[in-house]
Amino acid sequence: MTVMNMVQAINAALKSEMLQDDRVICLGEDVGRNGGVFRVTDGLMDIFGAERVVDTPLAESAIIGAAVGMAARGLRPVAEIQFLGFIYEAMDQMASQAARLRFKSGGKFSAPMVVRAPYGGGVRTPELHSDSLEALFLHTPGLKVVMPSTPYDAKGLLTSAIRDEDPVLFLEPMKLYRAFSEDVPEEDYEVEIGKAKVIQDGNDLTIISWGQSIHTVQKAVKEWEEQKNLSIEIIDLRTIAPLDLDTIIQSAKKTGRVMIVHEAVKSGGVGAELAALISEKAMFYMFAPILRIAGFDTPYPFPMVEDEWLPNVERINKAIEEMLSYS
Amino acid sequence: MTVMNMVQAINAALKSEMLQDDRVICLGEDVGRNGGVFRVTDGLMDIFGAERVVDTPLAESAIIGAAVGMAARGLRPVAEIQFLGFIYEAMDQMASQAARLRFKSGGKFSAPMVVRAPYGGGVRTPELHSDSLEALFLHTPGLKVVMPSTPYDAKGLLTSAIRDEDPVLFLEPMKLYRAFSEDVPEEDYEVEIGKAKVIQDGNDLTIISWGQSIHTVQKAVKEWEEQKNLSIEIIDLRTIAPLDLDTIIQSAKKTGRVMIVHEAVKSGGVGAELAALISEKAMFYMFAPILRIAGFDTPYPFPMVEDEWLPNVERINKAIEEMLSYS
Amino acid sequence: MNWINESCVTVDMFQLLNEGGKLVGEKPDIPDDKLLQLYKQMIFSRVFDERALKLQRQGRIGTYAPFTGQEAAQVGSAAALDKGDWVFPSYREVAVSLVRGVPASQSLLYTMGHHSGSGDPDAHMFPVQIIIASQTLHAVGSAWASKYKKEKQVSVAYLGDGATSEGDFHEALNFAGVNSLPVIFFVQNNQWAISVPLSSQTASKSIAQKGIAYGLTSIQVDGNDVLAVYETMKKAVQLAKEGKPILIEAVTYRQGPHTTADDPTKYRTKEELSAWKQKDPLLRMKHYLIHNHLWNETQEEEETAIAEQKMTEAYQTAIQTPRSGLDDIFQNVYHKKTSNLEEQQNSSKRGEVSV
Amino acid sequence: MNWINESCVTVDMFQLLNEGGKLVGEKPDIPDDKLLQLYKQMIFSRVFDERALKLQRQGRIGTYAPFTGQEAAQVGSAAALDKGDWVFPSYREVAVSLVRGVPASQSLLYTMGHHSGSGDPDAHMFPVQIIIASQTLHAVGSAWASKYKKEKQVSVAYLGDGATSEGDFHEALNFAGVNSLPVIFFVQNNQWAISVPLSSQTASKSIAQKGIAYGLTSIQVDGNDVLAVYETMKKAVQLAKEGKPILIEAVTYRQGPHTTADDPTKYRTKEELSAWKQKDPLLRMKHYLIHNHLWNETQEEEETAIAEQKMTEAYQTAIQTPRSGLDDIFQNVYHKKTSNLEEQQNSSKRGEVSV
Ligand SMILES: Cc1ncc(C[n+]2csc(CCOP(=O)(O)OP(=O)(O)O)c2C)c(N)n1
Ligand SMILES: Cc1ncc(C[n+]2csc(CCOP(=O)(O)OP(=O)(O)O)c2C)c(N)n1
Ligand SMILES: [Mg+2]
Ligand SMILES: [Mg+2]
Repeated sequence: MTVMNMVQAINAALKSEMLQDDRVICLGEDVGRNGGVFRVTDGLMDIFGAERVVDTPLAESAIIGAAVGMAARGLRPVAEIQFLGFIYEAMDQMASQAARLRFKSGGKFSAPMVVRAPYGGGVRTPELHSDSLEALFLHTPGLKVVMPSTPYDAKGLLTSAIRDEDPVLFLEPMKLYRAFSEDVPEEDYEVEIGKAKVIQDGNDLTIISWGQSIHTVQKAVKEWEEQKNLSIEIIDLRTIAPLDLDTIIQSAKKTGRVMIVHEAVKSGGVGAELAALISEKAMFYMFAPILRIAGFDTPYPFPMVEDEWLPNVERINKAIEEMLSYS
Repeated sequence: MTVMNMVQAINAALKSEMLQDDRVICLGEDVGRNGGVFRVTDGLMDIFGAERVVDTPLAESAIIGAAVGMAARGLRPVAEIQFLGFIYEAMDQMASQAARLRFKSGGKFSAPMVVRAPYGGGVRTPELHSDSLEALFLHTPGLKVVMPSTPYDAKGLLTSAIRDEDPVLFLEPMKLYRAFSEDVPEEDYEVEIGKAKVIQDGNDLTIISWGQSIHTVQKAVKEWEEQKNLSIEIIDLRTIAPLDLDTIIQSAKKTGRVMIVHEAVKSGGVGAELAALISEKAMFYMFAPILRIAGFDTPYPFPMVEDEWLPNVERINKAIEEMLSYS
Repeated sequence: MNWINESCVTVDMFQLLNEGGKLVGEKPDIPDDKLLQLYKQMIFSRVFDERALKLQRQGRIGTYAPFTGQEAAQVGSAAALDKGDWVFPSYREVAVSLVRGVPASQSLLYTMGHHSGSGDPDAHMFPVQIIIASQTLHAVGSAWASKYKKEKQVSVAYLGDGATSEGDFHEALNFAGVNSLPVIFFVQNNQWAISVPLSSQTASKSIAQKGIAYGLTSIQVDGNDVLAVYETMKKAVQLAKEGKPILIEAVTYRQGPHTTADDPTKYRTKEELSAWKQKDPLLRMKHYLIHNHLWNETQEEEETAIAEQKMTEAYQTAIQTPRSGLDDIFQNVYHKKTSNLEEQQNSSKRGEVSV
Repeated sequence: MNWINESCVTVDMFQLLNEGGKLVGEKPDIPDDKLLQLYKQMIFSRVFDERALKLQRQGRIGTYAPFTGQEAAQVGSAAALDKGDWVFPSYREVAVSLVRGVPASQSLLYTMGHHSGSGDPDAHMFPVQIIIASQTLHAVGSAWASKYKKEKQVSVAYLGDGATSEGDFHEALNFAGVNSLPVIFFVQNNQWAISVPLSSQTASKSIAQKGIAYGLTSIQVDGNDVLAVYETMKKAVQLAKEGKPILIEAVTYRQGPHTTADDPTKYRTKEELSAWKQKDPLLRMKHYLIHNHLWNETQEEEETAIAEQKMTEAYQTAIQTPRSGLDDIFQNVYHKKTSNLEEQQNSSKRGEVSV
């Protein structure tokens, strides 16, 4: 075990997979010499050379498109999109190419590849650097979408993603990159894609969240438990696609109150799908409406306002109160 | 009044707006001389000339991006994307540029423009021509999204869209282009964006749908009403963004049973948002789970299978049965 | 001030056979049996194309994109490739696939909407690409993989004149240039992108000169001259294998409609079409072969009959292939079916809606 | 075979002042007061840049993208424009905006994360563009609007060397060429795209030559030579207004970090930086002016003091501007607030979650 923050954990996963499997190569803008704008790929070029850690020209569609071609030809590319907001430039390659290669070829070709991208708010980035766009990819069959909230999960999920036979979008919560460290095994291990994690058992209320919001949720919940002796279950979704339906429905049936917290704008977010699934499969277990605490339905705001815009402890508290008013 | 099919109705709206307002210009691939691959813009070049009906090079990002620039400078561009599936190529211009220009400039600039695109299945197109992608744009604040299901609405909604001060994505259900005709006023008129239409009152069950699925719903409902004397309310959503919450919640509260039918894949579709809104605001009025009849969670299938993949009367019937089993 | 413009570049089209089938360049070093093979492949391609059009009109296959007029460009280029090379086609490259050894029935199944999809790993053919220019990036990635693995293969992207307007085309050429990849971009400039003529597609005098923006080696070749195309492609493969990415503009013409859903009389003249029919690639090669006593009308008839027969067999194979069903579409979404898809598939079987 | 490659094109950089500030070309016809104005604008730009860096280090403003080293390119080009012309900047064009008359305080507010956003309709400046190369398309649309409305204005997109790799750049140049639009693409080739040097960005020997792919008129100019830039831009505006779209490559250097979040020592050498500091645009112009008895050190000190004072005032204005609040973000999503946003705004005020 070593203590690592999330940047170190991701770096360790990349390094370990690259050591074991020379089909794995990293490519993207500034991932080489510079080690990535967040230093996630720091040092990899020194170890593996410029052939395996490639600074590409500035073109997202080409980064993903080339990765599709590489993957189909037997490599295991790990492509970086510098900030998730820039993935719009590569949407065709993500949604119509990588996601569908297996399907469109009747299973004769596939694109086992990883696309990494930092995302999320609270760090005062300029416009278009902080958007949470996971919902777009939940709506894109053929892709898997993973969003870790801890260094441990980040390393294990990335390892699984690189070994996966399907294209995986691996989203890294920017604010958590260096927010905290924890024990992470030095050897490689997998965290299964498609499995949510009940990070805290509870009976009165379920809160489902992922990425950096999980930590906001934990902060809010702590207060309630200490002050009101409430038993709250917290589920860290970890994988957005495919969703871990069993864990979600089981918890919903148990507590009868479900809140979803995410950073993405509310309308059409992943929270909508979760609420819909619960209202489809567990509606009559519910004591309270299913509430979503999410970004407001506006573009991601200017830095001066982002902390108020993002789901925060205050809004979560309010929602817990509201949900408890039903019985 | 004249009898028009949807192609004629859209053509009429374009012509009438172009006649009244010389800021309106049409641009896109094959929209000029060829009149569009579906002949939606047929004849317009002859009337308005190649300066106002522009055959562009083959580049979707440029079509939308140029339209943003035109709109910001006082024109009213109506851009065509030949098939909605190709809009992925222009996602940045849609989601980060057109949708956000007003916001990012603090209201100093805006992009009043229309992006038209045929979409939807059942017509045996090659791969990637039939996808329903409206959910991606519901999740994109700043855009409006309109999806008519009749010639009358198509003309009125497109007229409103062209006159709107915000960017509007206008989605045309390919299968309905020539499926039927109806009386459409010759003079211009607006159908309000943001208003759903209760196309049939009912008390036992609400079905919400839009675009070509509406007609499948109507077919299914007819059987039930005739045979089982059931009273079903049908809501044609017409506008996906902004959603007409009042109409939806009112109906949900009245009937206590809501089914949503759409062509897009189920996970993360607009149906999820509708179900989530109902479970947030009207859950305790519900007698039955909220069911979604939608495309399966696969890429849009090969032509040989598409009729089975799309929501059909049989699946809707099954769902009605299931929902009635709750009381 | 030193302004640069188009007059700074000269582009000369490479040609070996003129419209009448006369040798205008140096006699290429191609054995006679290869010449005959090229011509026979062109015959079969045309027979396929004509039959496919008929089948579509009879409602037996779906939307089809004919390539009549482009046989020299497709056959000549594909014939110059090695078995190990990789091809990334658009939707109009049936002749290429035939030369690569993809069964004709497979292309029919594709347009019939069969779930077997397209692409043929044995023939090193990627699936049909619908999204214009997208395949150019896959070819780049493939070439990159070859280079990384130190395998001496080239990757060839086929695309049209219209495709050169897409951003992906630009990004692909740029990546190829920067990384010195063994990739060939083979543009069939057939003068039209559906209804849009080349003159409305770009203000560039040629497509070949676009390579200058990326440090590529480029050429314009008469795409209706199968010998010139073949020779150009041979050389291109050699250069690409040395790490010189190549852009080829093959000047040709789409004699038919864009697809069976298109009506070209809306946008182009009869005169234009008949002028290009004069330059027909089969005609030209036939004249050359006859002139060189390698071919005669009897052989032409025989070969055509053989091709027709092969085509009939291909169609029989296609229609005897079991139809796809709903069950098939749950396969191949992921390597391992997700439980969600498992549930959707099961409920669809049971006629249920959901749990 | 007639292969085309880079050796087919020659690109000569246009220069008027050499590194020492000596006139090497023909003396341009620019009045003395204009020369002084250009230099003063460069001084103010540099003062802004240095102060902004300090403010960022003190935590008073947010992430900032400095442009020191690029003053000649920005000031020279912007000064050649007319009031009616339109500018489509990236995130590094503060000097351009200052020349256009945008208040310095506005740029500070932007980087402080104020909701007033960016862009200035009075100055004909579009908002700051974060998405690389996206603004090139807006400039094309704007130029198209001018042409359509028969207004004699040019639209200028500012972009970097890295931006030339994006698909949008290609599509923009192609649309401009095909439609003969009054648009200028002004590329500041500052040698780096964050950590990626030009040599890894493209295999093309120059950026200017990329115009050949689109029928554009292009030029490479010394971007640290304000006179050459000014003259080039003057001519470009004239050509563009005649319907000849223009690509300008201004060869310059980013002396500072990419942004305040960047550490350039990770990827480039001290030697490279100091070599380019020798070519500093302000130094060069200063030498020229002094040599021509138009300027002296006292004036230099005075002018710098004035600039510092203006900058202090701008900062005061910025910090005195009321901060943005949550309420502001519900504005400007749509022309008319939707009822959904109305509800979200109201509930946020009441501290509620939802209805
Ligand atoms: C991204 C995208 N945009 C538009 C289309 C619709 N479309 C299909 S073929 C075509 C014209 C292509 O022209 P060209 O590249 O010259 O190839 P050709 O059809 O002539 O072989 C268009 C516009 C598409 N398939 N994909
Ligand atoms: C589409 C997109 N991709 C990546 C980025 C991240 N990014 C910001 S600036 C930059 C480098 C730009 O280089 P260049 O165009 O040369 O302009 P410069 O910064 O040198 O002025 C990158 C990669 C972005 N903002 N947008
Ligand atoms: Mg073509
Ligand atoms: Mg740069």
